[in-house]
Order: sequence, then structure tokens, then C-alpha cells
Amino acid sequence: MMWFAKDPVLMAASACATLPFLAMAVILIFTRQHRRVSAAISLSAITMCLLSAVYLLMTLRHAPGPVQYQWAWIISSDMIIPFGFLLDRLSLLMLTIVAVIAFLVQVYSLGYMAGDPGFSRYYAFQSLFAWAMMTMVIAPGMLQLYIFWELVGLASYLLIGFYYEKWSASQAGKKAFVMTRLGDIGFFLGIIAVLLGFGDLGILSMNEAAQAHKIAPFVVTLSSLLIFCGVVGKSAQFPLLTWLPDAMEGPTPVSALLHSATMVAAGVYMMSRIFPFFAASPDAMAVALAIGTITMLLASTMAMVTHDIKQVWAYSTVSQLGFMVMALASGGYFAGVFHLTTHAGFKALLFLCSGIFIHEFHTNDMREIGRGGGRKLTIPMVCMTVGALALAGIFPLSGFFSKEAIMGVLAGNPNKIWLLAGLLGALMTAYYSFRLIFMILFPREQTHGAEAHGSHGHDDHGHEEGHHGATFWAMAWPVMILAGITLVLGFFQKELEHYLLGAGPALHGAEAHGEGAGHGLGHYVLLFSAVSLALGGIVWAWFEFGRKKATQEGFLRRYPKVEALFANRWYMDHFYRWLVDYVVYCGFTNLFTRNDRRVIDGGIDGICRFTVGSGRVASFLQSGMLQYNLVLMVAGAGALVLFFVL
Amino acid sequence: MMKWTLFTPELFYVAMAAVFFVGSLQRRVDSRRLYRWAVALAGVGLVVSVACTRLEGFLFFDSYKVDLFSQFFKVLIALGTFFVILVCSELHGIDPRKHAEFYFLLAVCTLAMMMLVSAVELLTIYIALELSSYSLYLMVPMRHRADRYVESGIKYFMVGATASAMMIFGLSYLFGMTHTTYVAEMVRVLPGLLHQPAAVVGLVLTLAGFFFKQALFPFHIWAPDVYQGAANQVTTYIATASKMAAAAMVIRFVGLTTGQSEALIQLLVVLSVLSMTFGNLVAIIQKDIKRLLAYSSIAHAGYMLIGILCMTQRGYASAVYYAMAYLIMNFACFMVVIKVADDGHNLQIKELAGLHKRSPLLAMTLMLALFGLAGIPPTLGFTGKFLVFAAALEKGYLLLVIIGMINATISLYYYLIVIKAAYLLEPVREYPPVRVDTWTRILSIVLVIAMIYVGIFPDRFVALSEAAVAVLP
Amino acid sequence: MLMTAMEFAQFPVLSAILFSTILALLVILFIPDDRPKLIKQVSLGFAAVGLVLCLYVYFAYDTQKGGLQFVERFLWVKSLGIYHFLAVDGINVPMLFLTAVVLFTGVLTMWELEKRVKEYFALTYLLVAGVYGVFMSMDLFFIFVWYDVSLFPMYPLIAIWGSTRKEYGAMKLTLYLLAGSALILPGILYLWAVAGGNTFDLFELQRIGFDVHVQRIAFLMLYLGFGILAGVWPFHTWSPVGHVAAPTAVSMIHAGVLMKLGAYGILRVGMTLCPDGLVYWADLMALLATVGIVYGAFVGLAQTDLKYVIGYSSVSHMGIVGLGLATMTVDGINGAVFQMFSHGVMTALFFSAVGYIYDKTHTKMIPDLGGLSKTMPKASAFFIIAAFCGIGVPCMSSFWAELLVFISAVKTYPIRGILAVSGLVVSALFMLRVVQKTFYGEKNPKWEHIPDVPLFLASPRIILVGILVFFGLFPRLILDVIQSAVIPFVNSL
Amino acid sequence: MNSLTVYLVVGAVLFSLGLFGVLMRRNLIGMLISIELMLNGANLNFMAFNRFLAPEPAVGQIVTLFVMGIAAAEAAIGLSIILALFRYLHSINVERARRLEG
Repeated sequence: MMWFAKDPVLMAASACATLPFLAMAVILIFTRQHRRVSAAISLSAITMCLLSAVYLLMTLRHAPGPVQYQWAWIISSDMIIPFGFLLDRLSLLMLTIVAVIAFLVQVYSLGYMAGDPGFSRYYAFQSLFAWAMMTMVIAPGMLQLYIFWELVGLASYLLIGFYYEKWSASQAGKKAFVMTRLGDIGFFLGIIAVLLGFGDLGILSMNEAAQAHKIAPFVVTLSSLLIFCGVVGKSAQFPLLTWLPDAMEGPTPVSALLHSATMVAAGVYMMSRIFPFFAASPDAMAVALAIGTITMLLASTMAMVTHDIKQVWAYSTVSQLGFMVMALASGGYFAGVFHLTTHAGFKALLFLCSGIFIHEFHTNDMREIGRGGGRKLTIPMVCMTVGALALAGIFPLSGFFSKEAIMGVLAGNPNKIWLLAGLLGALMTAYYSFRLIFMILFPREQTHGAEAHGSHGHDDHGHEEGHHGATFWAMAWPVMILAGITLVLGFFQKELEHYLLGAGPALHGAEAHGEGAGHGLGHYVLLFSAVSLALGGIVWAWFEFGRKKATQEGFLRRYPKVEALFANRWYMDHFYRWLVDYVVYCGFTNLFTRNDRRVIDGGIDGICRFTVGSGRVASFLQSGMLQYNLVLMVAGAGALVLFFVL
Repeated sequence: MMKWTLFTPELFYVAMAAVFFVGSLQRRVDSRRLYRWAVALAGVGLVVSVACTRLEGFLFFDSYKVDLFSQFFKVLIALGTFFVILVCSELHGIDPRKHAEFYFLLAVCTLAMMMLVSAVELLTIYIALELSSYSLYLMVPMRHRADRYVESGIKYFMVGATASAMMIFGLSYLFGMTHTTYVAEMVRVLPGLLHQPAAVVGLVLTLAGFFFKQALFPFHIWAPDVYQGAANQVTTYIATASKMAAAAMVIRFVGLTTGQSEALIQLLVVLSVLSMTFGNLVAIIQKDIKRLLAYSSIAHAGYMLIGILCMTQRGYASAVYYAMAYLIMNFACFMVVIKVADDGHNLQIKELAGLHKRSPLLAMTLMLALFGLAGIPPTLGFTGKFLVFAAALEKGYLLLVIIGMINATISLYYYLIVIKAAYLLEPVREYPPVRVDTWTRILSIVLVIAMIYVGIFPDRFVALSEAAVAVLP
Repeated sequence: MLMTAMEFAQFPVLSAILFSTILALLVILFIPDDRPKLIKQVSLGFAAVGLVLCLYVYFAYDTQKGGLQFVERFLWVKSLGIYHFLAVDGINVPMLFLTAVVLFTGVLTMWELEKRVKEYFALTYLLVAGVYGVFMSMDLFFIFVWYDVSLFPMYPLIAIWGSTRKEYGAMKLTLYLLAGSALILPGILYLWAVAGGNTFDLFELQRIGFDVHVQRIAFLMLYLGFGILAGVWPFHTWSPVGHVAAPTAVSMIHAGVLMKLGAYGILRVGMTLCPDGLVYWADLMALLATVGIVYGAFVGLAQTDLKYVIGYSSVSHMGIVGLGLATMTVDGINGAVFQMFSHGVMTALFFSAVGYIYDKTHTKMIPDLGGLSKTMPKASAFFIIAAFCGIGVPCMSSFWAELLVFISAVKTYPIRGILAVSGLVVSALFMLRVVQKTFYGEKNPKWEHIPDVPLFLASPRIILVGILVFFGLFPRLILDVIQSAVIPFVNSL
Repeated sequence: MNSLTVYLVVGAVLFSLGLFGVLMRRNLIGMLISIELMLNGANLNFMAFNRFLAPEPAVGQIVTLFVMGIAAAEAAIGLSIILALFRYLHSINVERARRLEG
């Protein structure tokens, strides 16, 4: 233990990498029956982590280079899989984000989950989630990253399916796990490709080697693409994006966590983690850019038609993740990470606010909430509006700055189509987010019954309590804190940029290329057009949903086919359903099962039956008639003679 | 004459036969007393045989060879006889008036088989063989209230008589070709004569006689009917002691050929494969335990033949070990059968149902014995098979060994059916309780220990069988 | 009187482990039938003794020194060259530990057994004696003997105490496995005979070395023979049927330990003695293993019986072992041995968890269950944890094993490796499907009255979970041991 | 005419006739007689070999004597068994005795 005490940095990092796990173990093993104790343990663990993270951020803010600790986790022949901590600017930033969001969500959950029978379990899983995510963030090697990446998946599976008695919840959990697993296969193969082609899985050495072109380009491209599959799965990019909207089956705080700082952020984080490696392969970057763009646009269209409040935010998450991938893929390292940061804040805010509404009205349908008097809940309403503004990219909220950064990067791309797509995305973002806000703010009776949306409320564990009880405040405070962060975070853009890009010359190069074109006059044109598009989106939403005479139907109602396409997620789920039902179940499974029963087992049983049958046949040799037997014997002797003679 | 001491065991059984002959002349003899006499005499006979193990020499103008090999088998035969007599306490399978005759025939048969083991001259072999056969011919139809089994006696007799006629005809040709009746000499010249059809016919027909005794396919045909039709104790005797003599004879006869004839080996390979396969296949569908064991004995003759056909010291030794193992395991099975069916009826497999409750000890003995027969360690049956297959592989008969092992797997199936009956099935109707007296209990425990001890610590017994075959030329 | 470490080192620990089981068997046989409690206590006591001794071996094994330790060797049958040769190296140390753990937890799992208690535990000990024997013998004769000893008690164990189609399952399993041993015995004897027929000592035979053709034939026989027990596709069908039919603890021991005997046999006998044969057949091995991995997962998707599901997952997981062995690399074999261990613990946990559910509900059909998490959260949790382990969730020991195997498999056999890795998705789908259908969803009113598992009955499962997680977090503790044997082994190939 | 071959042929014919009889006769007594024929074929062979080839002239004759004795015993045993069977079946037709099979 001595070496711990000597090195406070190490101690802090270790705290992040162990305490939540211990909290989970203790809760699951000992304190399942004691709800308060469980919450206290979990909260204190995450508080410690938060403090450690902040401490680390403060201490190592000006450190010249990354601080790295490693121990061999396993050693097999010449392969060493280390466990350790890589503390550099990016990981520290992310660590802090995760800790903050996780902390706030856990506080919020004190209110939201109060009275739930699975309260202790909930906190155990929350701890697991936090632990996995934080340890992943500070992983020094790809394998450790992969390991905790998987654990993040596990934790989100558990939390999404938290209301396991609800079929749809467990279904959503399963879907999330399997779909991300699909991407992870690629990730895993990508790691092996790196291992085979380069031999070292340390993140720093990978990045350096790729930048210095020490790795064969083919290997870089191949492994980047494979690793990007992991990002596709985890960050819900096209074509594996449909699990994320379903993932809101979990408790709302979980969605907040999942959509902001942990699960989906993991993908983008990993991409930025090995950004120099990615950047070394233009082909991979192009693919990533395309996929990010497609994702962003598809998700935006989906968000425009749904009435489920959480689903809107879920689609918006997907679309924002698309933005981040676009930014990273066009070389905008800072823009991507910055958007990740701001997004973490305002998306958590949005979800937590929605959570309050859902908690209050026991429904997910925004029209129901509106009719129920959602506007009367002032704090969440205001905060949600703040969040929506940030999402739409309105000055001076954090989303504005990060989105501008992304636009700047996209503008730097010689092919302007990406920029146009980005601007279109910004428009749609503003439209769908304010569609939601307006629908809650200005409820319409006549829309009643327009669409019988399945209620996802939590009637079975609802409870009546005053709006201003402790429960409410436990939820309100985190929301307000987040709203505050959202308001001010944008102004720290320069500081953050300085902080992040001070990291290394390698990153500078990439960034300079990406952001260079953003300055000057073009920059202001871009800025103006983006903001005006966002405002246009808001106005459009006002026109259709906000004003007194608005039908609150949306222009898409006029194109039922398109609306159906959007509402059905471009039939992607149908495709997967078909894939699972017909290819997996009816195809392979059925085939193999029949093969197993009929051919293999049938063959074995057939051999057995044949043996018994031939016994029956052979027994005819032993007839009851004495002389037949004698004939057999004599014939046998004769055959033996013949055998000898011949 | 000192030389007569070599003949002590045989003389003893002559005396024993005489005693029971006198007994059979008595008008009314208590069967319990006869049983006690028989046990005592057979016990002494065993002791005498053991005591004479180390004798060596020739008798009767060199037509009778006493060596470790023969004495070892004599001990086994005496042991088998002793065992059989031990389980005769409830001799319901035979008319009480004929018990003395039964013991008399048993003694004569034992005597004949002992002679057979030592005989190295054709006429002696023939006479010993006939003597033992005739006693068995008479014992088989002795069954009390034989009903439908009455035909087994005539079947045995007819098949046996035909086989022995064929054998003597074959012997006549061998005699004609080699001009001698001494096996050792005959075998020396025989390989050179094998291109002549007459020699071949002679050899094959002679072997047919031996194989008949050993119940190898296709000379097995008497075995199922006789096993099923004879009284339980008689079947036990045929399956144990009589098998020993047959094995010894075949080993000695083949052992003399010293493996010069490729064709002979091939012939034996074919026979052994056929025996194993046929025996095991037909055994699968049997319902009567004794009949099942008959087929299993056919299969085991095939296994034993694998050891013999290697024509190496190790091969013979393994066959000797196998024979010993077979004696013990088979006897254990039959003992259980006799005890469970103590009124002397033929036991069906399903009648074993619930045996584990009716008599756990017998059930365990049966299970171990059957696993032994199937060649499952750590019983001696496994060690026997292992040795046999090892010997075969030393000669490179890989395929033969694989066939043998597949057969062992098939055999496991029907043994498992019996075990299943004993351990799993619930009796469909109330069966009479199994009476297990102290002697049976002791015998069972001894058998169980023997089966496991010899299986786990085979070293001494392997050494013994190797020493026994070392005297073969 | 306490023995000092030095004195203890002289003590024949391995024999003590082996003969403690036989002693247990005898002791149990002499306890009267009407005292089942005592029988169980005695069983547990002996299992604990075995566990302690195995733990001692585990920790006393010197990984720095490596090689064979705790050697006991003397001549058993002179004329054939059979030795009583017990020793451990890095490969069988974890296997012994696994056996002891599974036995111990298995005895605990069957604590509520009421039917023919004495025979049950006697047979279990016979079975375990065989398993121990195989794992510590270094003599081909004894490997085979103990191998068979461990197989045949399965018949009564399944046929008497089993459930679904028990007689069929028992018969099929026994015959199938003994048919496998029908190939092993000729293989072993063949090598022995070719080597001159005077030693069964594994390492002497290894030193002698064999001709390539001999190795090819012998390896194929050994591979198929042992492979049947290891559930190599397409010789796997006994395994689901047998597992379904077997009583809980027998399934635990069988899937947990016995199937490992097969893989261990391939490694210890086949690969040690026939390296050239291995090289020749490795392609086939890798192919069959890959097919097994994917196939097992797909077939598992269609099953409606919990134990069938586990049975097919075993096929899939043992495929991973096979794939690891086929790579012939240190990583691959490390992973394979590690997977043998992890899978053993994991399936033991699986069956143990299902055992409780089956005991209480008397059904293991998935459609009849459902929502069990609500009524018995703890009992369900064990199954769910096992399922996670089966999926290959990190920080469970099987993850590491799979990681190593897949890395080396993709290196050695790229196409097959990638296919096998893709099988992970299917296995995730199928495990989660089972978990969802059995434990999630609305609770079934039929099972509402069922109590959750009490602490004592849960203890075996807790132990197993503990081991899984412990070695998941600290894989080096076991991998270093394994590796100490695998590196020289691979170098000698 | 006075060669070994003739005797051997006659012996073989005797044996074959006996064998044929054993296989064909459905009458147990007939079968028994056929077996005696086979033995006589063997006897003839022994005598012939002894006369033409053997170094020790007595051996074949001794064998023959023994075989004759044995044949007598065999007939006695056979007849007694047939008698026992007749008591039960009231027939000496072998076709009646075919209940044990398989």
C-alpha cells in the first residue's frame, strides 16, 4: 500500500477504477435489502470518483505529457495485456464528464427511483456502469479499452432492461446488447488486425506509429475500418442505430446517462482516443464521414415524427452522434470532442427534464404531458427549453459553440455536400426539438386520440407526492446544475481548445488542417447561416405547433408514406426483424437443429438400431431346428477348408 | 513310482468320482449330506491342485505333459468346480434322487478336463475330450422338470457327436500326413504340408473339434440352447470350468504351431472377429439371462482367441489371464442368477427388477461382474482385454483391436440392459425374496474383492500367466 | 502434530487426493442406508478435504520451476511397463482445482437429495476418483483406466436419478463415450506397441518419438476418441441429451469436469505424443471446432429446455477449447486450458442454478417458466451471471480464455477464426434469449409461492460465481500456472 | 487296387455319407447311426494310414480300437437321451424339438 500513498495521482486514478466496482459488489452481496445504505454507498463511491477526477484534471492540467501507469493483467507468451491508466488531456476531460454526469444522474435517481422495488439493484448497476465507463476512459491500451467497452455494454444491458418484468424492456436490453455486440466483433477483429500488423496495442504507441507511417497503410485502413465497426455499434451509427431509441425502455435517468456521457459516448470517445490512428487512413475517414452523415440525417427525420418525448431525444442523440462522427471524420478532433462534451451536458439535461415530466404524468407521450399541464412545472420546463435551445445550436448556449466548430470543420472539407448536410441537420434539429417544446407548452385538445400511443408510464410504481417534496428537489437540483453548465460551457471553448490541443504536435497538424478554413469571412457567413437555419427551424416549428391556430400535425402529415417511413425508422427494424426471424431462426437455426436431430442424432440412433436389427437378423442363424444348425457348422468348416486351400 | 505323483489331482478326482458313484448306488441319500461331502471334496481337490502346481514331467509314454501351464489350468478347473459345487446348496434344477449322480458326473468331467489340459497326444486328447463331453451330455438332460428345455440335451449331444466325429476324421488325416500322434512332432512337420488339401482338411476338422468345445462361431450352435436348457448349476459349470479346459487346449495346440503359418493366423482372425460380432449382436436381443450369457461367452471366446492368435508369449499369457478373469466374472454372474432363481427356473432379465433392494450385495456383484465382462476398469475383465489387445497390437493387428473394442461397446449395451434391470426397474409383480445365506455372502464379497483386486493389481497374476505359458515351446 | 513444509512436500499429496475419494466411497458404502444426513456430511467432508489438498497443490506448485512436480512414480506391472506415475504440471493443476471445486459444490447442490442417497454419493465418488485419476496420471494405462472409471458410473447416475428420457439419455451417453474409448485404447496400445512395448510412461514415450505415419494414425484415433467426450462436432449429440437427463450435480460434474477430460486427453496424450500427427490433423480440428462453436450457438437458439440450452452452449464452448488446441500456439493452448477451467466452473454454475429451479418448479421447459426473477431473484441471478460468463462478458474468467483463443485463432486460421468470433453474436443472442424468456417478463402465478434459494443452498453457486469473477479479475493467477507448462509444451512441438 | 487311395476314398465316402445322413435324417436314431458311419470312416482312415505309412504299426489300430469303444459309449448315451426325449415328446423326430431358438 505504500506506493499508493506516495503517488496521489495514482491513488486518485485507482479510486476511479475500483471504488464503483467495490460499491457494486458490496451492494449486490450485502445491502440489497437496505435501500438507503445502497444508495449511500453508490453515491459516496461516485462522489469520490468525481473528486478524484477533478483532482486529476486540476493536477495534470499542465502536465507536459500523458501520465501512464501499467501492470500486466495477463501475460501469455509474448503477448502482454496490461491493466493501467493513461491520464492525458482527453481522458481526463472525459473522466470528469463521466463522473459529473454519473454523479448528477445518481443524485437525480434518488428522487426518480424512490419507491422502486429494485432500488438497490439500480444503484449497483449504476456503479457498474460508472466503473466500466471510467476505467474504459483511462485505458492505456486497446484491449483494456475493449474489455471495459464490453462491460459498458453489459451495464447498459442491465439498466435498459431494468424493468425486466416488462417484455419490451428486456427486449430492448437484448437488442442493445446484441447489436452492439455485432459492432464489437468488428472492433475485436480490428484489434487483432492491429496486433498482427503492428504488434503493440498501447494507444499512445499506436497513434504515434500511425502518424509516423510506421504501420503499413493497408493495416491502418483495415483496422481502422474494423474498429470503426465498434463505434458504429456503440454510438448507434447507421446501420446499427435502432437499438438506441429502444433503449429508453430503461428508467429515464439511465437514458440520460446512456445518451450523454457513457454508453454512446464511448464510441465517439474511442474514435477520438485513437484519432491520429484513424487520421492516418483517409479511406477510413471517408467511410466514417459518410456513415456519420447518413446517421445524422436519418435520425433527424425519425425524430420529426415521433410523439414519445424520450424517443425524440433518443433520435436526437443519434443524430448528434452523427455530427460528432462527421466532425472527427473530417479531421475536427477538437470539434468532435467539444461537441461530445457539450452534448453530454445538454442531453443529460433534456433527459432528466423529461424524466421529471414522465415521473409526474406517468406517460411518455408529449401531447399527454402537454394536456396534463406540463408547462406548470416551471423548473423542468425552463431547463428543458434551455436544453432544446442548446441542442438547436442557439447562441449563447453550449450547443451553439460546438455546432459552430463542427460546421467550421465541415466547411473546411473541399466537398461542400457534407457542409450542406450538416446545415440541413441543424435545421431539422431545431425543428424537431422545438416541435416537442411547443407541443408541451401549448397543448391542444383536438389532437386527442389522433394517435393512440402506447403508454410507457410507470404506473405500477408511481406515487403521489407534493411537487416540492424532497423527491422533486433531488431531481430538480441536478437539472438546474446541468442547465447552468449548458448555459456557460460554451464560453470556455477557447480554454478547452487550448487545453486539449496542447496535447501534442501530432494533433495540432490535423487540427490546423481541419479548422484553418473556418476563419475569416467565410466563418461569419457560416455562423450566420447556421444560426439562421436553426432559428428558421424554430420558427417553422412555431408555425406548425406553437401558434394559436397551429394544427400541431406537422407538414409530414401531408405525406403519409414519408411519415410512415420516418416513423418506422426507415424500416430498418423490419429488416433486422426479418434477418433474425428468417435468416437466423428459420434459416440457420432451423437447418442446424434439423440436422442435429435428423442427420447426426438420427445417424447415431440409426447405427444403434442397425446394430440391434442386425442382431435380430443374425439370430436367425441360430434356428431351433437342430439340423439347420448342423448345416451351419459343417458349412463353416467347409468354408474354413476352402479358405485354407485358396 | 514317483511319477504317479504327477497325476495326483487327477487321481483325486477319480477318487471323488468313486465316492459319489458309491453314493449313487445308495437308495436314499440326503442331498444336504451329499452337498457337504461335495463341497469338502471339491475344496480338497482345489487344495490338491494348488499343491501340485509346481510339478513337472511326462507321463504315459510322453503323451501326458505336466507343467506349470497345465497345472495352472488344473487349478482354474478345480476352482471352477469348487465354485460350482458351492452354489449347489439349492440344487432344485436336478431331481433330488439324482444328486449323487450329478456330483459323480461333475467329478468325472473335471477329471477329463484335467486330462485334456495335459494331453499332448492325439488319442489322449480325443479320449479326454470325449470323456468330458459325455459327462456333460448326461448332465444337461438331467434337468428336473425340463419341459420345453428337454430338447437341449439331444441338441448338445448331436452337435457334439458330429463335431467329435469330424474331429476324429480330421485327426485321421493328420495322422496319415504326419505319421505321428504326438502333437509336438506333428506340428513340427505340419507347416510344410499345408499345401496339401488332405492336411488342410485334417487340420481344420481337428480345430473344429476344439472350437466346438470353446464355442467359437460357427461351432457355437450348441451353446445358447444348452446354456438355456441345462440346470443353472450345470450351465455354470459349462460356462466356467469347461471353458477353461477348452481354452487351455486351444492355447496348447496353437502354441505348438509357433506361428509359422500365415493362413492359420488369418483363419483365427476371421473366426475371432466372427465370434465376437455374432455373439454380441445376437446377445442384444436376448431375454433370458442364461441365453444372453451364452452368446456373451461366444463373444468372449472371440476375445480370447485374439490373444491366442498373436502366437507370442505375451499373447498366450494374455489369453491365460483372460481365461482366469473370465472364470471369475462369469461365475459371479451365474452365482447371482442361481441365487436369484433359487428354485431352479430360468431367470429372465426382467425378473432381476428391483434386485438392488432385494439384495444389494448380489446386485453389486452382478454389476461388477457385468462391467467386468464388458471390459470396464477397474475390474479384471478390463485388464484381461487390455492385455489381449496389447498383445495383438504388438503384432500390429490394429484393425482387429478396433473391431474388438467396438464389439466391447456393443456388448456393453446388453450388459447395461441387465444392470438396468437390477438397479432401475421396479418389479412389476412381487418376486419372492432372495435368500442370501452366509456362505453366499462371503462368496460374493470374495468375488467382488477378487474382481477388483486382480483388476487393479494385475502384476502378480500377469507374471503368473507369463510363467505358465513360458513352458509352452 | 503439525508437519513442516518440507515434510509435507514429501507427503504424497496427489495419492492422498486420489485415495481420499476411494476412501470416501468405501466409507459411504459402510454407512447404513437410513442415515442420509450422515452420508451427506461425510461426502461433504471428503470433498472439503479434496478441495483443501487441491488448493494446496495449486498454491504449492512452483510456477518458476515449472515442469512436473509432486511426482510419485513406481512400477506397477512390470512386464508391460505400467507405472503408477502421478504428477502435476501447469496444465493439470487448474484441472484438479476445478474438479475439487465442482465436486464440493456438487455435493452441496445435492443436499436435498432423498432418493437412494448412499448409492448416489458412492457413485459420485467413484466418478470423481476417475476424474482425479486422469488428471494426475502420467501413465497411459492409468489415464485410460481412470478415464473409463469416470465414465461408467454415469450410467446409473443418470438412469436412476435423472429426469427427461433418462434411460435413453443414460444409455446413449454411456455407449457413445465408451465407443470413444474404444478408439482411445487401440490408439494408446498402438503407440505403446510401436515404441517397443515396454513402457506406458507418457514422457518416456514422448522421448522415444514416433514415425510420422504412426503419429497420424494414432493422433486421429486419440483425437476422435477423446474428442467424443470433449463434445467435438459432430460427435456432440450425446451431450445435450445426457445433460438433460442427468440429475443436477451429475450434470455439473459431467459438463463441468468430464467434458474437460476429453480435451485434456487430446492435449495430454494426443498432442504430447503425436505432434506431427497434430500438425497433420490440426486443420481438421480447427474446422470441426469452428463448426462446433457456430453450430452449437445456432442450435441452442431453438431449444426450449433449459438444460438443452446449456448442453448446446457447452458444445459451443468446448469448440473454443478445440480451436485453441488446434492453433498450436502458446496463446491458443493457454486459452484452451483456461477455457477448460472457466467453462467447467461456468457450466457447473449453470446446472446448479437450473437445478434449484427444477427442484422447485419440476419443469425446465422455458415456455413454462418466465418471470422467475420476480419470485426468486437470487436463484435467477446465478443463472444470469453464468449466462454472462457464457456470452464472454469481460471480467469473467471465460472472457480471457476466449480472448486468447480467438486472438491466436485469427492469427493461425484467419477465416475460421473470424467465423468463430462471429459466433459470439449468436451465442449472445441465444443466451440473452434464454435469460429473457425464463427470468424476465411478467411473473408466472404458478411459481409465486416458491421461496427464493436460502443461503446454505445458494452457497455452492456463490462459490462458483466467486471463482468466475475472481479469475476474471485476476487472470494471471491461473494463467501463469497454465503457461508454465504450455510454453515448454509448445516449444517441444 | 490295393493302394492307399482306395481306402481313403472309401473312408471319405463313409464319412460323407454319415455327414449327409446327420444333416438329412429327421429321425434321431438315424442321425445317431449316421454319426457312427462318420466314426467308421475315420476308423478306416486310421487303419489304412497305419497299414501303408506308419512307422509304428500299432498306433492306428489302437486308435481304432479306442474309437470303437467310444462309439459304443456314445451310442449308449445318445440312445438314453433320445429315450428321455421320447418320454416327453412322444416322438423321435428332430423337427419336434425346435422350441429353443434365436
